[in-house]
Amino acid sequence: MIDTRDKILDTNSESLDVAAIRRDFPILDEVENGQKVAYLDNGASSQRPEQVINAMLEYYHKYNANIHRGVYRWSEEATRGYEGAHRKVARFINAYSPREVIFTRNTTESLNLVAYAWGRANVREGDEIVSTVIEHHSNLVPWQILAAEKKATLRYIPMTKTGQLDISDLNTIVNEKTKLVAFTHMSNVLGAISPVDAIVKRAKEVGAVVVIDGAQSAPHMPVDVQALGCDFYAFSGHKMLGPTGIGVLWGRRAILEEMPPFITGGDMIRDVTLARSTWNDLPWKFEGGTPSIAEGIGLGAAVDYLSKLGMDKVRQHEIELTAYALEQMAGIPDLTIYGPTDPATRGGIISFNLGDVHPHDLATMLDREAIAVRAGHHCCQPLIELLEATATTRASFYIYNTPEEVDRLVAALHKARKVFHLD
Amino acid sequence: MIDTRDKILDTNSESLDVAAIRRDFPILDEVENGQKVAYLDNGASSQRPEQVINAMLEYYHKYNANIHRGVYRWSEEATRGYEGAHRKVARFINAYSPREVIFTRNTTESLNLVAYAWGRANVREGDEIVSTVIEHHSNLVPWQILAAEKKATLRYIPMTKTGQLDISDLNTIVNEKTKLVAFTHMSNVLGAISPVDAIVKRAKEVGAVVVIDGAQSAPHMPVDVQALGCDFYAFSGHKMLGPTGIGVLWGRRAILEEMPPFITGGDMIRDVTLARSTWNDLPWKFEGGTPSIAEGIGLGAAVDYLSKLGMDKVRQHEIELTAYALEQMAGIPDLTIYGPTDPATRGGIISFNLGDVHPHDLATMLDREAIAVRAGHHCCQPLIELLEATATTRASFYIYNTPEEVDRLVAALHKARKVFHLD
Amino acid sequence: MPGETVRDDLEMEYVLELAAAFDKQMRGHVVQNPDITFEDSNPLCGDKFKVSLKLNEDGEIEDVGFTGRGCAISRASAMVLIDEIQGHSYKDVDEVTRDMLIDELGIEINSAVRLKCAGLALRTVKTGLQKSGYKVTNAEEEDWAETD
Amino acid sequence: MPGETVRDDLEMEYVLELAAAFDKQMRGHVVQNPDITFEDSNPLCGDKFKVSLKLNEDGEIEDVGFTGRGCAISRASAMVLIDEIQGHSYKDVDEVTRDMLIDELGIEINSAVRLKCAGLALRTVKTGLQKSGYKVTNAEEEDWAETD
Ligand SMILES: Cc1ncc(COP(=O)(O)O)c(C=O)c1O
Ligand SMILES: Cc1ncc(COP(=O)(O)O)c(C=O)c1O
Repeated sequence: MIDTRDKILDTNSESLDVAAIRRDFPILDEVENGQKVAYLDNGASSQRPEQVINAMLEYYHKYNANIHRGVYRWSEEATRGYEGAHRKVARFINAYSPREVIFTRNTTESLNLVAYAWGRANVREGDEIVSTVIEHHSNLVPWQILAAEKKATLRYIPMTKTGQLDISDLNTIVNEKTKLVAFTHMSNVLGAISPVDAIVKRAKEVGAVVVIDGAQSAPHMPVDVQALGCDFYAFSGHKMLGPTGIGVLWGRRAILEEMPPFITGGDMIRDVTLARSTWNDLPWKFEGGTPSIAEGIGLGAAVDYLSKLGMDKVRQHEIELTAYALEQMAGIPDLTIYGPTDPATRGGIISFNLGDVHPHDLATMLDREAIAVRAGHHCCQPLIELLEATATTRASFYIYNTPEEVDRLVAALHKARKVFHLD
Repeated sequence: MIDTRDKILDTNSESLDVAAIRRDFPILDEVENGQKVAYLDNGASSQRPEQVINAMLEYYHKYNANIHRGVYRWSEEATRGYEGAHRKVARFINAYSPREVIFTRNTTESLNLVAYAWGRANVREGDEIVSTVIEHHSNLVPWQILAAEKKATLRYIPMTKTGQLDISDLNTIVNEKTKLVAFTHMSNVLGAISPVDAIVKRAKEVGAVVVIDGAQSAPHMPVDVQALGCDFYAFSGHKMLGPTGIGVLWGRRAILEEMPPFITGGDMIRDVTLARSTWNDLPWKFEGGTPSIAEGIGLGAAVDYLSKLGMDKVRQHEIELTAYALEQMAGIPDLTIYGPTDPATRGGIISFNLGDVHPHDLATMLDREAIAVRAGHHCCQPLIELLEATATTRASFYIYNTPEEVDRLVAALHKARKVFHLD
Repeated sequence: MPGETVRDDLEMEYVLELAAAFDKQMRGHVVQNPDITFEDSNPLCGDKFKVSLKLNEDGEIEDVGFTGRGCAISRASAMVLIDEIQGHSYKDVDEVTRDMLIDELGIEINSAVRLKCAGLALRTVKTGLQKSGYKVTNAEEEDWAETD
Repeated sequence: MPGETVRDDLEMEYVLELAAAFDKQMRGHVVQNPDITFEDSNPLCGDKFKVSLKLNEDGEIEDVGFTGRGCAISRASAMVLIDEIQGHSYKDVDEVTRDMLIDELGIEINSAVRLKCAGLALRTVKTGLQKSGYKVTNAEEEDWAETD
C-alpha cells in the first residue's frame, strides 16, 4: 500500500505535479473546523483554477460585449474568444471541425437537444430506443419522454453483479427496430467505464444512432470522438474545471446538418420573414439567443489547462489515487464498496455504504471532519434500487486530490464506526 | 437643449449619480484610439458592475460546489445563494413567489420553454397564435415552429407609421380562436413601449395566455408582473448588469403547475423508475441539470444593484438622456430616426440611418471614434423590411451613459456626413 | 437535553437515540382507519415517508403512524414531531416549524439537503393535512433556502 | 493604391470608390445563360448577394454578375474579387482569400461582422462553385473567427 502512496508522491514519476496544481486552486486552502477542506465531490462539480476564473474576468473587464453582431473591438474580441473556445473543445475531443461543437448549458441540455431535435424528427411508433439501467436521470428521462410521445419502446441494457454493463444480451436488446442507443461512458455512481466498442459496433450493425453521456469521462480521461465511433457526445464544463452554465454537445456534422433546430430565435437564423425562417450555419443553428459568452471563454481556458497537463496524466493520477483508496478502504469493517474493483476499468469515483448508517448521516459526520463528499441517489434512482441500497455515499477525485486526503477519509470512516455504534 | 443636459448633470436632482455609478464599471475607462469608449450598445448587452463580478468571484473562491445535493457548507452556501437569487428576482418583478421564477440561459430559452412546454400541450389544429410584426426573432420563430407543428395559424399585430403597435384591429386579430398572444414590452429597434393594457385586456377576454418579452423592459423600467396582468414574462441577465448565461422566465404558478416539463433529467425529478418519472416542485421542475449557479448568484447581485439605484430613477435617467439625444440628433441633416418621438413613450434606444450610408459602414466609422453602437437588422428582419431599410444603426443607453457621450455621437455623425460625401 | 447544542464528535448521539426511539415506536404500528394518508419524498435523496393520521371530531390528532425510509435526522425529527402533535389539535401543527425541530435535535445543520431531511416528516404531515382540506401553513415554503 | 493602408478619417475613401465602381459595373449587367447562380446572405445583417457565373469549356470564368445589397466593404471587396477572378480559371478562385481582399481594400477590420462583410462575395462565389461540383477550398471556414 505504501508503494502506491509513494508512487503518487514521487514528483519524478510521470505523474501530475499535484503541489503545483493546488497552487492554482486557492479555494483548496479554505479551512473548516480547523482543517483544510478535502474536496471529494468532483463527480458533482469540480473546482476551477485561477486561469479559468481570470479568463472570464478578463472578458468582463476588458472586452465585455455581445458577440457576432458588434462592429467594435470588444465585440470582435468576444466573438474571437467564444468561437475560439469551440475550436479548443473540438481539438480536445478530436472532433472533425469546430462546427460540430455546440455549446449548451450542461450535459442535461445536450442530451435533451438530441431527444428533441433528432429524436422527434426520427423516432416513430414501434421503433425502439435503448438506454441502460445505470444511467444518470439526464440520460434516462429524456428518452422516457421521447418514447412516450412517439409510442416507441424504451429498452434497457442491464448490469452485471460487479457493476459493469451486462452486454450478454446486446444482440437482442439492440435490434433492427432500434433507432437510438444512449449510454454513459463512465458511471457516476460506480465509476465503471462502459464497453463502448461492443455497444457501438452492435448499434452500427443495425443502423442506430449512438449517444454517449461523457459527463464523467470528458473531465477524467482522454476522449477521441472519432475513435469512440459515436454520433453524439455530451458533457459539462463545470465538472472539468470550467465554469457553471456551459456544456457541450458534439455531433456528427452530417447528422447535425439534417436535424431541425432546437432552441430558436436570435443568432440561429439565416433569414426570417413573417411567413418562414431559415437557419444559420453550424453550430450557430443550435445556439439560439445570446450564448454563455464568458462561460464559453472560461471553458476554453479549462480545456487549455487540462490539455497542458495532459489527459493521459490526469487519468494516470486518478488510477493511482483510486487504487490507493480502494486498498485503504478494504481494511474498514462493515464497509460495502460498489462497482468494479480493478482501477484500470474504472474512474476515480467510489460509492460505498457503512453498515446500515444512512449515507446522509455519514456524509454529515464526514463534513464535520472537513471532508466534502456526496450522499444520496446521485440522480441514478434505478441503479440505486438495483444495488439494494437507499442511497450511497460517494467520494470522487480529481487532479488536485492527494493520498493525504484519502488517508483523512479512511480515518474518518474508522471514526464513524464508533460514532454510529458499529464497533 | 442645454436645459436637458444640465438637468442630467445636476447631482442634486432626483437623478442617478452617474459619476459614482461609473466607478463601479472600470471597463468604461478603457481607451480606444486615444478616447474612452462610449459604450452605446446596451440593447445588445450591458456592462457588469464590480458588485456582480465579485459576487461570482466569491462563489468561485469561497464556496464553489454544486447545489441542492451536497452535505457540506460550500454546497449549502451555494444553494442559499442560488435559491436566494430567485427570491431577489421575484421581488424585483413583484412575483407572488420565488417558485414562479425559473432560471434559463436567456430570453430566447425562456420563450422557447413556453412554446415547447405550454404550447405543445395546449395549442391544437385550427387554433390561433398572435405575435407582432416588430418582434425580435426570439419572440417570433418559436411561434412559427409551434404553429407549423400544430397546424395552428400565426397572426401578427401590425405597426403604425410612427412605430407603435397598431391595435386598431385588435379585436379581429385576437379572437375566440386565439390561444396565446406574445409581444414585446419594448421594441429593441424602435424603443417603443407597447400598449400592454389594451392587449392583455383583449387577450383575457378571449381566454388567451399572454407572453411578454421583457428583454428590453426589465433592465430599464420598473416592472410589476402582477400589474402587467400577463401569464409569462421573459428576460435576460446579461442586458441588466448580470452575467451571460442566465435568463428568467416568470410564469403564473397555476399554469406552471399544470405544464409538462421542458428540459428533463437531473434535479427536476421527484422519483424516477425505469418505467416512469415524476417531477420536482416549482421552479426546479423546469431547471433540469446543474444550473448556472455562479450566474444565478451574479444575477441576484445585479438585481440588488438595480434595486438600490431604484428602477424609477433608472427610467428617469434614460428618459432624460433620450430626450437630449433626440434633440441633438434632430439637427443632423440626412439623418432618419425611427420610432416614436416622445421620450415618455419609449426607452433609451435610438435607431437611425444617415442618408444611404450602409449602417455597417457608419458603425465602423463610429468605432474609429471609440463609439460602440450596433448596426444590422437587430434580430428583427420583418420590422426592418417594414421600415424599408436594409438595416439600421442603433445607439442604446444605460445607467452609466452621459450627455457627453451623446455629444460625441452627434459630433461623429456630423463628421460622418463629410466622410461619406453627404455634405 | 432538548434544545442543548452538542458540538463534539458525538453530537449525533441524541439524534441517533431519537431515531432509534422512532424505529421502535413505529415498528408494527398501524393506524386504524386513518383519516389522512399521504406520502412525500425528498427529491434530493429518494427518502420517503408515508404518514397516517387519525383525527377525532374535535380535530385532535389521536394517532400518527409513519412508514418509509429516512436517515437518522429525518427519523429523529419525525419522533420529535410526533411528540409535539399527538393528542393536540391539527391547528397546533401550524405552530411547529422545521427550525423548532432542528433546535430540539440539538445539532447544527450545515446543508440544504439536511434541512430537507429535518423537514421531511413535517412537510409530509402538513401537506397531507392541506390536501385533505385542513388549513395549515404552507409547508413547502420551508423548503426554500433562506437568504439575507 | 491597392495594398496600401490608409489610417486617417478618410481611410474609407478607397473603399467607397471601389464600392461605387462596383455599383456602376453591376448596374444593368446581366450574365447571359449563367452556368452557376447562387445566393448567400450574411446572417448578421441580412445583406445578400446573388452571384451569376459564366464559365467556358476550359473552366475559365468569362463573366461575373452580382445582384443584391451590401455595405461599402462588401461591395468593394466584391469589386476586388471580380478583378481577381474574371478571365481566370475557376481553380484560381482557390487562391483568393478573404485576407487578401481586405489587404487590397487597405483598411483595418476590427470586427467579426465586418470580416463577414468583406468575405460575403467570396463566400458566395466559392459556395456557388462547390454546390455546382467545382472543387474549391471550403469557403465557410473563413467565417470562423481565428484564435491565438
Ligand atoms: C426584445 C428582445 N427580445 C429578445 C431578445 C433575446 O435576448 P437573448 O439573446 O438574451 O436571448 C432580445 C435581445 O437581443 C431583445 O432585445
Ligand atoms: C453521468 C452523468 N450524466 C449526466 C450528468 C448531468 O450533468 P449536468 O448536471 O451538468 O447536466 C451527470 C452529472 O451530474 C453525470 O454524472
